[in-house]
Amino acid sequence: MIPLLKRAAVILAAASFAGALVFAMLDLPAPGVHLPAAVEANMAASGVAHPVTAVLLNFRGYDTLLEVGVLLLALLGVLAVGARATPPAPAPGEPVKRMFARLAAPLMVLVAVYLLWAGAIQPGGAFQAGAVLGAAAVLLHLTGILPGWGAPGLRLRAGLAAGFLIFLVVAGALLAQGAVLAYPPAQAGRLILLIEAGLTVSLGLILAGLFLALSRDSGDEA
Amino acid sequence: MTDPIAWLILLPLFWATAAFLLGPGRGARLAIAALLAQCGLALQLAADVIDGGARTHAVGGWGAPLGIDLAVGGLSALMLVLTQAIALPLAVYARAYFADGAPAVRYFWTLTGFLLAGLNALFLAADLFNLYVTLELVGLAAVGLVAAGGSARQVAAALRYLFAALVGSVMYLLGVALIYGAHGTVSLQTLAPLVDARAPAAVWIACGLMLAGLMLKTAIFPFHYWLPPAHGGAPAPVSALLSALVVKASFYLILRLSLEVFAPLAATAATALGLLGAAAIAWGSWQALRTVHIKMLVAWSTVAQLGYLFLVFPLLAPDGLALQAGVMQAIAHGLAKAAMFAAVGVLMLATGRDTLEGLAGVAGRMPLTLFAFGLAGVTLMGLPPSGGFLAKWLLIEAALTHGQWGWVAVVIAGGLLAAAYVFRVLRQAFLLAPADSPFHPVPRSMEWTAFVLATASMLLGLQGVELMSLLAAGS
Amino acid sequence: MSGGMIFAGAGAVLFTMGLVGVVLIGPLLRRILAFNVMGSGAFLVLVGLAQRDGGADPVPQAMVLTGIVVAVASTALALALARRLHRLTGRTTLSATDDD
Amino acid sequence: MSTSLAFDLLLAAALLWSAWRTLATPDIFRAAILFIVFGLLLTLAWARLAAPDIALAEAAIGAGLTGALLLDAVGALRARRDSAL
Repeated sequence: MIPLLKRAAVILAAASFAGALVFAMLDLPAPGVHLPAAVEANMAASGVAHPVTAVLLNFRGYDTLLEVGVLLLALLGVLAVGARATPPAPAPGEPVKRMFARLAAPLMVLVAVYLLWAGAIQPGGAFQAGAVLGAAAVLLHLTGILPGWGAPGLRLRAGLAAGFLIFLVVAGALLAQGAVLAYPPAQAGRLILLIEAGLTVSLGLILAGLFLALSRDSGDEA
Repeated sequence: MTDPIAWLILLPLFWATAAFLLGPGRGARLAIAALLAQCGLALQLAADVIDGGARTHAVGGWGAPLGIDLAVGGLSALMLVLTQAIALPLAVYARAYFADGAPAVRYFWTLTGFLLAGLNALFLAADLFNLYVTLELVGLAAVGLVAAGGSARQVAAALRYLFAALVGSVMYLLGVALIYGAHGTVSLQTLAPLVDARAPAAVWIACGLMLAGLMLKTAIFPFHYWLPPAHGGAPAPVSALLSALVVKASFYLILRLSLEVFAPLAATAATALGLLGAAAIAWGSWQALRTVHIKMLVAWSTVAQLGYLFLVFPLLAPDGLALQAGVMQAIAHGLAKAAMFAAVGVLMLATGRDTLEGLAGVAGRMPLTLFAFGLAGVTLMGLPPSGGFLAKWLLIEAALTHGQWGWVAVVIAGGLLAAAYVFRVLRQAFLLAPADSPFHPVPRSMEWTAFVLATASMLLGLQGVELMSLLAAGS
Repeated sequence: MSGGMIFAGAGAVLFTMGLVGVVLIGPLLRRILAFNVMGSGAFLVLVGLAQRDGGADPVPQAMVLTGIVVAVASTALALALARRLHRLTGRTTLSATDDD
Repeated sequence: MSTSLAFDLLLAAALLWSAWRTLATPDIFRAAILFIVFGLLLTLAWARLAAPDIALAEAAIGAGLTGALLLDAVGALRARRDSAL
């Protein structure tokens, strides 16, 4: 009886909250500030031709800098929680799947490079490219070609941190000329491409790492 | 060129990354050196604010609302000084604490660097969405630090903490989404003149969601459930960082948002927040009186002391008394609680036990550490000349000015309860130890850092005027 | 009624569903799912509401890209902790007893 | 009502339905699969909202990586439980 009552109360509360939210949104007048116009007006000085990339890496690039920090932090947390120093040997996958993975992985790297390059003028960019790289690594891992992770060595750590570090160095260096991440318009495009290239590699490694560091204990009974 | 606003964020990010590159467990000396520099930067910034008032730094050179601004005023400058001033001694402490290479140290320095960068970025942020990212930075770093010990209890505490932090963030984010929908901007500076008491319903809901999310992160009663296991179960330096600084960050945000942007709406919730504060004082103190674990006692004391911060809201007025009281309480409690967790960590290492019972005899063996604990306790009780005394005095003065007598009773009762749980520890420490009880020597640097932090919380009351003039400078 | 508004409304309902789930559901993997649903709801409101009059707005779109990355980072950390807890204790929920 | 609006309504309903099933299904493996379906529907929604960047990220990260992480976790928990029996 009580659980039924509780359930009814929860459903009622949730429905009224969601309902109030929807009505409040329908009731909103048009906002006073119109940022898309400001984005449009400053596109020429942003160094890229795609508005979302301009917001992500120029107008609100500082958010993105901190966000890459969050991603690195999550990997640190995952590594800190794991206890094992050496990963288990990869389980051999089926030959057909391995063949598929060996063919698909280089293709995925090509797609990543394309997405990175395309991001300046159309949808795409470091995050999507990094995600594709990460997916390629996961695929190689699932087919038993790439081993899981233990504690990462120096070279891997450098790869993981490189994107963030490049971003940080650019931010700090530009501070000397006025403000954090204030690109000179003439060099904005090149600097953004440099940051994005670093991010693609590091994001790919981090996203892959989230999976590879986590999955190392799958099915083990140590 | 060397704007301290920017370097207070970039520098900890640099050393956090460098500590990661150096490898597991490394980076202690780097962190301490960098923290020294950060202390200098924070002090320089405070001096700038006293001389020149509040100012902003336009990241990317665009300026709000298109770009993101960083802003510093009296309140944020104070919080920045407090953060670096607590983090530096705790880093010295942690270096000795983790000298044996416990598993928790593997990622301690890099996680701490990210945590401090997140805190500094949060105090300097002036953009609702940017604040969301800094909240995540702080939250994930704190959870990682709690979990790094790796025991089942710590992992469970970290998970509980993570869910609270994540749900709090998403509630906050939905609030931001509604604000952007209503006003088309997330810059605090642009928003401030747009929000008034005739705000549409969506803005009210947004306010409620952001407030609820931040309360969950501040662990104010009844959202305190995650705090005691997380703060009580983590290694001592981590508990100290979390209790002294991390919960203050979300409180700071509630205070700042209700002062700067949502002032026309904030008054409606003020009394309710004050009542929750009173309930937190009662419940946290009661649990601190009951627990048998010394670290849980200190953690529950944090639940109670956070209550004082929320007593500020019903008393906020143009005279600024309540604001001063709240800031003073945040600073005094930060220093005192860092000292207390540091002292308890020393006592636990020395006796090898985590219960109050195990403390028998430490008065004779570790007088300095016990003295530090006692001094910090005096601040929590609110006896003169401590910072806690000044905070409570200002709070009582504010309550009397507005004729709200009820809050005076709460403040005095809270002080008595704090005395009761602090004396539980002191009385036990002065008992004679069983002859066969083991005792491990502890590095002196750990004892001294606890003592320095406790002394600072004690002498803070004498510097009240200077601190309050800084608070007034930017606002 | 525009497409943006429809998805903003759906987002509001998803957020509520996820919130109820996170609070009421015990098993950790499900709570993580509920958190993700909640987050997706907030993202939909952010973009949908901003674009309720049609016309793309790159600012909230960039914010959601940031949010998606933060969400996957949080999810990975939560899964790591949940798996660790399971390996140490065999439990798939948080019990009330590990508090003190 | 135009067809595009009808499609949006249908898609929103599908989103809500898949989210509901994800949270209500008793079997955790099925719940993870349903979550991936939810992510793919969300990808469509982003495309409808003229946000191809988010659609790409949602497909790769939201549905893809998160889904893989979830399935892997379900597998690990099951394997451990089975071997403990």
